[in-house]
Amino acid sequence: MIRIRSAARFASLAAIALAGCASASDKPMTTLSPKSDLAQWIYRLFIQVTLWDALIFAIVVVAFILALFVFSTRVGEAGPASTAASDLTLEVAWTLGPALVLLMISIPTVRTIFRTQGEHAPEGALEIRVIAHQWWWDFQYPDGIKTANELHLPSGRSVRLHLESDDIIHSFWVPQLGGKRDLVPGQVNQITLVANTPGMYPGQCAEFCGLSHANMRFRVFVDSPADFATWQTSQLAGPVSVPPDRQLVMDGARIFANSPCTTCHTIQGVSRGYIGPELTHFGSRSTLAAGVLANTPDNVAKWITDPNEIKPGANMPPLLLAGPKRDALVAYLESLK
Amino acid sequence: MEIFGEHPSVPIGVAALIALYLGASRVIGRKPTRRQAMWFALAMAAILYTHTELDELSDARIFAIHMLQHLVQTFVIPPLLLLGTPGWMLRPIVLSRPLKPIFRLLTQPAVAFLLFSAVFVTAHFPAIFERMCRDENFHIFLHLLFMASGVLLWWPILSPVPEMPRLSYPAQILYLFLLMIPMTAVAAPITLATGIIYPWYTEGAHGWGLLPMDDQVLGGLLMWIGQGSYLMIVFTFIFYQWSRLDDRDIPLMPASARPEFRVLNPQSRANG
Amino acid sequence: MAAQPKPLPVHQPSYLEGGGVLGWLTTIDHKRVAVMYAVTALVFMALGGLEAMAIRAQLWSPDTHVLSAATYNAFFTMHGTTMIFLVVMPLLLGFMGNFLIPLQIGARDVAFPRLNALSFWMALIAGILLHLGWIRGGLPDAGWFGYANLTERYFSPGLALDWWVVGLLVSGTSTVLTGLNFFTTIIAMRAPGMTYMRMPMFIWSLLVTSILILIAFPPLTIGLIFLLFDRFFDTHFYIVSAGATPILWQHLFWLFGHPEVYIMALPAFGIISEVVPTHSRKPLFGYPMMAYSIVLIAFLSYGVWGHHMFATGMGPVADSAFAITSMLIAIPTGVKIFSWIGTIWGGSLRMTTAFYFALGMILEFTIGGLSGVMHASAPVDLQQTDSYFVVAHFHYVLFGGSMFAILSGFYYWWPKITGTMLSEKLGKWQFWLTIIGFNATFFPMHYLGMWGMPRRIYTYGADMGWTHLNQFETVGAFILGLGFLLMYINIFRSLAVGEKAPNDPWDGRSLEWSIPSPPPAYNFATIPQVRGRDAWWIIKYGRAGSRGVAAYMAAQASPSDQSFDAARIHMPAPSIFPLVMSLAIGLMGLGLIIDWYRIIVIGAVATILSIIGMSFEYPGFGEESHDPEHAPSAGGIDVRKIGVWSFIGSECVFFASLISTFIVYKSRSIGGPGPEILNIPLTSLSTFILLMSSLLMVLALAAAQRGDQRWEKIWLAGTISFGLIFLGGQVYEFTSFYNEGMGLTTNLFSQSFFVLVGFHGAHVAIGVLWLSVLLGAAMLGKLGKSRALSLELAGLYWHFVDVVWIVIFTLVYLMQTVKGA
Amino acid sequence: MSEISAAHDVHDPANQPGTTTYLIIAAFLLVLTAMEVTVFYVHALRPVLVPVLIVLSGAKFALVAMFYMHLKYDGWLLSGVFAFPLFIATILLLSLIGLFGYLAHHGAPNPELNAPRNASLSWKSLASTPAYRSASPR
Repeated sequence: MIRIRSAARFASLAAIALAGCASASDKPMTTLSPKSDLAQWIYRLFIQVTLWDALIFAIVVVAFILALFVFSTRVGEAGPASTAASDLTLEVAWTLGPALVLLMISIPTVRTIFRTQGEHAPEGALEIRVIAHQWWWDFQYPDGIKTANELHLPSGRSVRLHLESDDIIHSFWVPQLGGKRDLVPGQVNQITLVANTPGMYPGQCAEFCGLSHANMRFRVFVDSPADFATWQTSQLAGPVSVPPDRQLVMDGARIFANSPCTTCHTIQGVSRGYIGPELTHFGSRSTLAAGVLANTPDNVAKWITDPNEIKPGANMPPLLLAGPKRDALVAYLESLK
Repeated sequence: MEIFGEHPSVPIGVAALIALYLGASRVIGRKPTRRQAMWFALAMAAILYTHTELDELSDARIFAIHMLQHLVQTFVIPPLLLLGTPGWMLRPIVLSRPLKPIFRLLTQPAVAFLLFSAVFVTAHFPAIFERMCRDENFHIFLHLLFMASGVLLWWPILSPVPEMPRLSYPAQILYLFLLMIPMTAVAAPITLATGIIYPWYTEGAHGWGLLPMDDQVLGGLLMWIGQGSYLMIVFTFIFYQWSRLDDRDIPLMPASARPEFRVLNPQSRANG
Repeated sequence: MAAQPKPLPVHQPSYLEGGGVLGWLTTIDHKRVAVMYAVTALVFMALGGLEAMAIRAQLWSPDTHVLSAATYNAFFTMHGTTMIFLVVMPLLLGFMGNFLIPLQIGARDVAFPRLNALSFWMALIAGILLHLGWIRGGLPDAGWFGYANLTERYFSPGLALDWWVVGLLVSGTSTVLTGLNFFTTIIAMRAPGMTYMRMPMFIWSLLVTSILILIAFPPLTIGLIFLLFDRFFDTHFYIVSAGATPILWQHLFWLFGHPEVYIMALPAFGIISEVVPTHSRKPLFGYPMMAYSIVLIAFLSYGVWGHHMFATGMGPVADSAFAITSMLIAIPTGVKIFSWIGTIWGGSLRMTTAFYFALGMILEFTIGGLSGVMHASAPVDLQQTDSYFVVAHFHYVLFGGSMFAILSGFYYWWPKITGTMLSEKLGKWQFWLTIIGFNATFFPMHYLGMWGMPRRIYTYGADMGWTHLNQFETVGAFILGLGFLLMYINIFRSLAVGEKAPNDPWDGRSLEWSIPSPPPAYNFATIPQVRGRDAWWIIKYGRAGSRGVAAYMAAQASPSDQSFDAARIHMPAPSIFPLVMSLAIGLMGLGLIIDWYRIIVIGAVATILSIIGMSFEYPGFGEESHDPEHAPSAGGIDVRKIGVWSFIGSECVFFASLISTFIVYKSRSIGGPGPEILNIPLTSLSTFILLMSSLLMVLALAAAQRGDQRWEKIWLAGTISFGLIFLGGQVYEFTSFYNEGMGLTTNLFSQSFFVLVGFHGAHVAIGVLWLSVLLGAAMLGKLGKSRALSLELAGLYWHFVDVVWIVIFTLVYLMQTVKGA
Repeated sequence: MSEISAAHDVHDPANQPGTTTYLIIAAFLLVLTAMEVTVFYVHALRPVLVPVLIVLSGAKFALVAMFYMHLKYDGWLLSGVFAFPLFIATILLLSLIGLFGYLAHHGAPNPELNAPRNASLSWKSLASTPAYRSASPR
């Protein structure tokens, strides 16, 4: 019976494994489809370790099945076939065998550790500060660009992320681009990588950080060098000036400027709050509320009406605005491309 | 011959030891067992190897090799020597009238342990280590000291002379276990240091193209993990011996002491 | 082979009978304590299981609203905390360890029965404290490992984490007492002839586990004390703006946490190593290697804590070191698995439920162990840690390993414990439901982890492709729940209508099967003589020189037999004080948390009174005897001495944690006074005083051993007064620091200094109290030559405090100019 | 216990040291302490302060443990019960100092990248925000 069960388990295992490999596109956070040099190294090591593990597991299962169904009797049928209590050769073998396997694993492990944790940034690397807050991400580029929850990286260029935290411990994780690294307050950790395939890679905080830990997501956009340059230019350009012909947006801008929003949020030239995410180019982002919602006018309205509904424990207080005023504010925010 | 290249003292010393070994055997008129002879030969080979091949690499400023050398001198050669030397060969010396109290004191576990730790820890202090690197005679002296104190260290484990006995098996494990304290105290600071501890390694070409800092970490780790793993293997042997000794069937109480302890079925086979 | 002998008729009262409710409340019988542990743990297990099922229900799909975010966080925190501290450890140690240690080593009870009862009541109180959040302040919600600085008052206001801190402190203390008790018992109270290499493997595992407990819990205690100080007394041990780092908590926690994994795994290995040979009718394969691998695993487990922290940026050197040591652990673990298979190989198998679970454990634990090797590889771990892959891994280890072993042991020993049989049919149903439910719940988590699903998220995006497997797992979890429901049904069925269990239903190999089921209160009528491994098997089937089962049974025979004289067996009297003292300790915790200081005072007074009461309960002052014929000792060393020494061993790690923190934080301290404030002349004098007090202490002991009561009193009084002078010096020192502007919360230096030196001072104060009691006894003429040991024990503690001061004086005072980390 | 285990170690109280030994040890302890304090005050010895102090205090430690705590006379079992935790404690001390030493050198904020941190004070100022407090689960 156990034999049947293990056969069934292997079948289902294989099925799941196939499913796992087949569909990297609908599993955007998979670790099995590496898209950077860092992730690639880790992936290779993972496959190596997994194969060794599979070998050992196969040996154990075969020995187990043989012991249970072939080389033993049931009580009442006959006495034990042997009462051997030890066998030195066997014992040495099953000590040394695993030791050798571990040696095989440990060498690439140590090599990868040293390879991925260089002390200095590589030549010409783009160095970006990543600051984690409860529960959103702040990305600061050396040329003064600041974004929230959406990180743009050029493909094919070394990037070194300097990870800091503003409050408690978080963890930066973009599975397709590499392993986690904690953001520890009072300490700066680094991740160095070269992303090699343009695309959008979701990430998420991986260290439990309080009430809305589940809602601390972000997106990494790996752009081709040309796209990245375009994005850089648009971000450096400052906020889009409000077109005078769009009354709704004009109203929204006025409402924003007079609202308590300004105490926490920065829009260049309008406000200088520093507690919440920078909003200068809010309209250009694809998500809001740390990657939880798509950036649509409806969602923005929903968010500012009651942030705690979407992200429990969020610091942003609900904004008590009547319908038309709220719509104006949303229109203004969405216009900040 | 390359062997005689830099340190003629080493092959001469080894030859002298072998002559002494054979001579003692002849004078006393007993032959070491084949196994003892083999251990002794291994010890001699280890001494030769560590002081020729390894010495050159360590002179090429490879710190890790230098540490390996020290480990062999303290953890490999002395046990081999003790295993290779029969008790009857040592007894006339260590039990001779003037020497006996000295040896008795030196082979006390606590004394041997402390002596060895003191030698080993002191030798790795920067000032002394630097001198060792620069002064060849001092270097040789220290290596001899390592081996001598190593023999004392391993005496309570492998003593060939029953008059200066081995420790009981669990005590042997504890003894070697405690050895990890001085070893770690040396290895940990070397491994975890943030700068180069021994300046000699930064002066001049560094062998194997290793960076001095990486070399230092490697050497420290070798010492730390290397000695740890080595001792663990030794523990395994001791534990195995202990388990065989401890489950021997020893009569517990005289059968006359309590009548119900009469042996009922002496023919029944051991089954446990 | 001989046929299985018929059990001889025995008419001895079972330990379960008599005494009524009060009998259970005041019991100090290890078997009753074990049963109480089991009942408590089973209740908490139901609670933790329901929490787990609620968690799975919430994760059914991306937008489920079974639980709110806050409740979800509280539930996974409580699920982890409950299962580890209130279920697995109590079942393995409190229940099975307590019940079986004396039975397997042939003793009448554990070394310190009162302490044992105290451990249980404290564990219960801890469980209650942890759950009081239901009533007031909310359940703890920062994860079972409560990473700083999320646990600081600022980030987690309210009472929730206060319950957690205090509950864990009480629980930890209780566990340390258990460890001390087990260690001493196994060292000193084995039946004659039971050498170390003849102990059942379960005893080996518990011996090593108790050492692990003694050494692993102090860092947790220290970490919790820092947190307690931060939350209640405004210090900044984990507050970054003061220069501290929350990483300290992680080191202290995992220094405890990884050995803790083995505290939960080793006894499980022990159980399997008992069940498998019995059900294969073969000796355990490779006994020495099995014992050795336990020792090795325990030893290595102290060098691997960093593998929980690969993501925190410890640097490549530390990462490599921790990776390699972690991998090394796989070797002895592999030896165990192969040896179990080697035991089955060629055996004559009895396929009971217990054996089913043991077989399940071997396979499931192998999977958990192999994924553990992946985590040991640091770069791979960076993709897996804090993802569902890790959740899968440790459930395979703790559920597939520990829980399956517990279930196996549960079915195996139940007849011995209750005297009734469990239903094998229900048992097999439970096994299949459990193993199917278990694998359905946890195996897919490997995939979820590889697909990037982080742990501890109460909701997830619909576009991540995680939904289907989550639904699959949720179904699995409910199947698993059903399996456990069957266990509870089986228990009640067995107690109500279960058939009577014979003494030796499985043809067992160790001594517990030689006595009646359920055992009499005194376990063994005569202490058995052990002739080899598998002591009972040898008695039954022989080994050269064995005296045979009939003679053995005659020696163990019923009261009517000539050789048995019940009056000669003295079991220690029951005591209410363990219960009172635990309640008092609980009251103190409660008062601290709900800010009601009057309760603290009441609790403190009751604690002190019950300690005094307990010490007067001993038959003679400071003496506790079990059996005049069988005075417990190892190699002539009294059990109490071993107990005190193992406590001292534990304290070494306690102070090392404090001193490490001091050295690390000294150089991170920001502003305010630093080490230069320390007053060397004054403390040199203090050192002198303390050293001299040690001298007087040994002189007092020497006098007591000579029988010279006059000088004994004089030297003892001298010791006490020197101790008081030392304390006075410390009070002066602290006051002058305070006047110079260095308070407890001034900076990192001041708080780690005050906590370190303050804890040492508290130890001195306790020593002074202890010696004063002894002096009182001496004045009454009760501390004669025959009781010099009482003085020796106090002396050991006193010298230890002195030794700690030697270290503190050097590292803290004289090395003040040396920069630490 | 039986002859077997009793044979391992015979604990004989008469074997314990007498008053003279205790006094000699006390004298040693005092001398060692005096030496420690001297080393602390002699400026020339500063470079070797750490090793000298460790050796001296280690000697004191050993004297008290071996003679006053009778470890020398009580057999290996109790020494083991003391020494194993002591070993772990030493490892713990060394490792923690080493690990935090690494942090101090490599984990500190990079001055070159130290652009004005826009939110460095936020959590302090937030302390009074009612929204924050209410956000935390009760």
